[in-house]
Amino acid sequence: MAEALTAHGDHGGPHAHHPDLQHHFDTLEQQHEAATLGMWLFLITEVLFFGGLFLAYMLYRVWYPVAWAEASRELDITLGAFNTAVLIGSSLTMAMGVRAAQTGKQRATVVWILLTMALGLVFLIVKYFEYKEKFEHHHVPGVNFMFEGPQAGPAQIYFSLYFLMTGLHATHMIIGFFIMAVIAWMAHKKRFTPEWYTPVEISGLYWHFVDIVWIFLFPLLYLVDRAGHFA
Amino acid sequence: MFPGISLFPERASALAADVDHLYYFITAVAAFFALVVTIFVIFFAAKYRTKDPMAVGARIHGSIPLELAWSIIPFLISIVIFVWSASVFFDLYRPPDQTLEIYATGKRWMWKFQHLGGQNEINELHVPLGRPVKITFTSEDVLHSMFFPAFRVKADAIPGRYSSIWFEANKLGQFHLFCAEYCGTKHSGMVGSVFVMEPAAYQQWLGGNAGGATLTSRGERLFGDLACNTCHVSDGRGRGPSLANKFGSFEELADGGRVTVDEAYVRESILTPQNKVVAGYQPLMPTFQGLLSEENVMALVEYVKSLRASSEARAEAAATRDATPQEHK
Amino acid sequence: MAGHISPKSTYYAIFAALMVLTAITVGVAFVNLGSFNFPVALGIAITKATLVILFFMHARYSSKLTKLFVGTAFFFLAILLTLTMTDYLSRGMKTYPGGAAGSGYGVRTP
Amino acid sequence: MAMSITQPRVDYLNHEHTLASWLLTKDHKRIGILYLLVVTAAFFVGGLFATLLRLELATPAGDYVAADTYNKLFTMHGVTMVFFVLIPAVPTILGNFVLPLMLGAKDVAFPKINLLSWYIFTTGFLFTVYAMVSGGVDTGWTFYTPYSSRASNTNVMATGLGVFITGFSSILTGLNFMVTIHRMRAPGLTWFRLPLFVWAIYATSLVQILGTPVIAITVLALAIERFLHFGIFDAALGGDPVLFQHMFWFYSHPAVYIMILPPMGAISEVIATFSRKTIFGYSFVAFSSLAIAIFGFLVWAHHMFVSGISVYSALVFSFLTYAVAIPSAIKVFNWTATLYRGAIWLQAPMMWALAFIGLFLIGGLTGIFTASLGIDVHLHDTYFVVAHFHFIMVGGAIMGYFAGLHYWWPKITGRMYSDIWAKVAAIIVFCGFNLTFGPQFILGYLGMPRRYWAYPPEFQTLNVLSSAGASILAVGYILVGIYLVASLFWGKVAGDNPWHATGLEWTTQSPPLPHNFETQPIVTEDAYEYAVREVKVG
Repeated sequence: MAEALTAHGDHGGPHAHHPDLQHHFDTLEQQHEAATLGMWLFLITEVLFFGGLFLAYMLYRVWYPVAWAEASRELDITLGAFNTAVLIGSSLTMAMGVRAAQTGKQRATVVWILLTMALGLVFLIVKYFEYKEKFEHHHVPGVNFMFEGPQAGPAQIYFSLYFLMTGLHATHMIIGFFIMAVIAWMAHKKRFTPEWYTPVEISGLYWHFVDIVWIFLFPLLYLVDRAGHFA
Repeated sequence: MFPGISLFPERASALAADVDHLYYFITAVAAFFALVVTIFVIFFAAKYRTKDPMAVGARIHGSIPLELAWSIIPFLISIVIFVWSASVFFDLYRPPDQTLEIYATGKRWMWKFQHLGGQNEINELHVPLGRPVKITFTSEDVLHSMFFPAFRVKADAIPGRYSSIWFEANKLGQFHLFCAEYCGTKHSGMVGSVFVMEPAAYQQWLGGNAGGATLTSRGERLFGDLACNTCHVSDGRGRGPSLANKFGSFEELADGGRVTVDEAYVRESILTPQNKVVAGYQPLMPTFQGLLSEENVMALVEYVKSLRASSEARAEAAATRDATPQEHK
Repeated sequence: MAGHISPKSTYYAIFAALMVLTAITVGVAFVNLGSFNFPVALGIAITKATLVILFFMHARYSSKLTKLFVGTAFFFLAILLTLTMTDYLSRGMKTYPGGAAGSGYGVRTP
Repeated sequence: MAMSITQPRVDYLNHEHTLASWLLTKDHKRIGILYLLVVTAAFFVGGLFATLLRLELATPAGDYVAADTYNKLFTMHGVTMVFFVLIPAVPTILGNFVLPLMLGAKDVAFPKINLLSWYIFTTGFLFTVYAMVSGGVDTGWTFYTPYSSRASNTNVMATGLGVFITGFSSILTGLNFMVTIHRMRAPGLTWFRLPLFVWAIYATSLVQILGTPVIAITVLALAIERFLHFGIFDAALGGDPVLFQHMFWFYSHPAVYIMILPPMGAISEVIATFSRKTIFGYSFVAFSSLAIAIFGFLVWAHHMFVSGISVYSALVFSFLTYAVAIPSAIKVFNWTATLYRGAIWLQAPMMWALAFIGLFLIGGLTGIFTASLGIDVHLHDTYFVVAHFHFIMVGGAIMGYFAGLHYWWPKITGRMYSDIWAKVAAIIVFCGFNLTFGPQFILGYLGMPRRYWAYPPEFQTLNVLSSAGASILAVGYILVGIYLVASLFWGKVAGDNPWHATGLEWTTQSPPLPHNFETQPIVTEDAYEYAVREVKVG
């Protein structure tokens, strides 16, 4: 997605006065709007892509509230809350990075983007420890899944959804991490100008979306019935 | 009409006629619209045909009334069809109260029927004429679908759940049984037939094929072997709720919900007891998932149903048996 | 040509709001609201998501078309969730006392 | 017949000839042709499977191929035709080629992503062909669990991955077209001056964007459940196998609207052009495309009336299905009304379009049978349903695709095919089609289930009729391939506007310039204004 927009207009059409204006667009304004519109459309597909898993989550939470309560209690709430804070922080640094690119501050853009990458890395590292802890407790669905008590079956469904949702989210984080690396490198090479910073804005939209997914994942997976209503 | 080609399925159940009448009506509506449009298309194409590519048609942009007409009228017709279909659908899925119970399990590539009298059949089913029959069935592996074209009924067999169909055969003879949900290599081999017999001949068939114990007695034996009666005492003092006279009534659940005690609830309580615990009881019951075949679960369900018949008789029969010390596993 | 440039203060304010809402959602989770815990948690998450979409993603300053697309996404997600749940929530309902099978969640039956 | 071909002018075909100019092209016209090659190949692969199926079904006993092979054949026929022919056909071939021309644009919004879509599509296709060659898959194109996740030991994962990859090609094409239509219209080209083909492509792109991700996550969840034994659809753990059907059909029903909407758009163009008059009720036909796209997402569970969903939700979905049938009815009535007092010029595209109306009409009306709860209990998973969706997909989508292909062929290649042969082929396909799928309606009500390798003898006569029809149908399709390819070599030069049609694509030369238009076209009038201005003869 990003590479399509970062390339130069390789052969200048008769009226391509600006190096970043691609041949089939008339104005930079039209090109910028097309790019952001395209990104929003892509985010619609991502909303529905995660939507399928949220459907499965909603169904099984209604069917097995007790299993959801017990299994959710296995998760470490402090790590989850910390990760949420980290990700909201990375959303802030990303927004500041886009703002820096808009105002033409090259160095500031690079710094903010690197900060965003750092926070993303912290999130992934915390995720790694959480997953390791699951492997140790045999909470990974599959043949050697172990969960004491009668709710073992539905609990395995819970952990299947846990790994599917957080795994998919982590994959999107990793993709976002590499996109940030490309953007940081381009910003370092002073590629962006106040007229043409579309790749930074596009990556920002993508990163904020990944943050929104976690904003939903955190309460749905970690905060199920901490008050012991069901179990 | 032609000896070799059958163009219309046999009609062997009371409801088949209703389905067929609905089918005729929709065919008539569809044929009418198809003819109207086809005639108009052919008529216009012929009447306004031109060889001169430069000729130009009339300047007509459309007409709101016409558009509204052919939007609203088809919608009204659709509503009529919808309501009629919904009523036929409800009749198809609403068995009368008194039905002849038959249990069945579908597993890869055969149907196994269990009659209350203990008779078991593979891919064949004998039913009496003129009595409503309800088949409660499930699948032991993948999706299947029990389909009687002559009775116009079909329902998918889903592992982990009971499905049921009912029909009242009103024509003697042998009719097809198909599996209608793709289930693998011999999906097309998972077929059989249903034999509709005179009630007398049916009784005679039952007598001749009496298998071992009746389903209820098998259920009762399982109820004892698995030590269910240690908790489910009939006078309600045990750790589990009394099952006497429970079938068909409403049950208050621990989490405040309410559920009808039917085959599905009894089966679910046997295999996954912790999901819907009865109010006032602890989720102590172990799961029997994997320990019981579907046939045995059905036997237990039938036994629990039989407790409804005469709970007093059942209670004193149980009492006498308890009096004579039997070694419980 | 550049899109809307929000002042830094807006970003910091939104960041603070999101952190506060996170704290609230964690706090509320430990209060036993019975079956209301789920809707409350969902409500807070939706608020946070709306804040991010409007301010961090500049949806608020974008064209009406972008707003329409955002609305479309969540509208069709809602269709997926609600229409499927009409099946699962009504499975327990029996059309008659005898009862076809359907072990869905036990719902107050007529 | 062979005329001297004088074509000094530069066009998108002859300005570059290297392989790289084709494989790395960013020109939407060339990408359209690249899709044409892959989709045509997929069409003949799928057709081959169909032929083998019909040969097996000519006899009641399973005596032509083994049961497993038969199961793989109908599965691969379904997967190939649905994902690699019907969904891509009109949008990626005719849409890619004609949409920018119709909008007066130089290219689509994201040319590189357009090429990326083609590579993703071809990768997905090769992956699925690999899965077929190395053992095939036998779960049916619907991949229902628990058979696909537990019981089948064939290449479910590989085919699922192929479908997963191809889904992204569909998403990116939809995204590309939507942004193109929003942002790259020529000056003066307002929404209500757009040709109806553009409306149909817009509605299709909306469905592609909103639906395809859900099957992506469904196939991903199935693959993970099968590979790592997760438990979402596993009944033993308390999961619900019917949940897979909900998630699958949430996409797969709107997918049938992805298949039918673009051909409907092409038919609107052809009917208007060859009636030499503006389409009847333009805004109604335009909005019916959008209505189909949006309502299409409310009706998916009419595929599941007997698969265990609750009785009450079946009522809801059945009612909504009747609501979604209305816009399709509006379209058919408007096309018929367009013919009234028109100057019907019965060229080949018009013959294909009229055949489309006839077949799609029957397909749509038989949908009323399957939407009706009472009847569907009997008809579900029988040959009635098979006949219904073939009437819509083959009678509708493929006929519409061929009508569009015959209509824009002179613009794409600059050559004209033999009109006589095209009309003969239309008639052969129409008759062969009716003979193939007509008897299947009767078989369906008789109760013959789908996907049966062997069937009771009393169904044989109708099946033999159907198999006979299939061979005629095959002859018809091969005939189309022959005279279209022949036109490349011996076809006479078509000229810029052989049909004297309105629309911006007919104002430029045939085959068009690499960058479409000499000067940016300005639109000053509505879409099909034949009666007003005398059309400039090409």
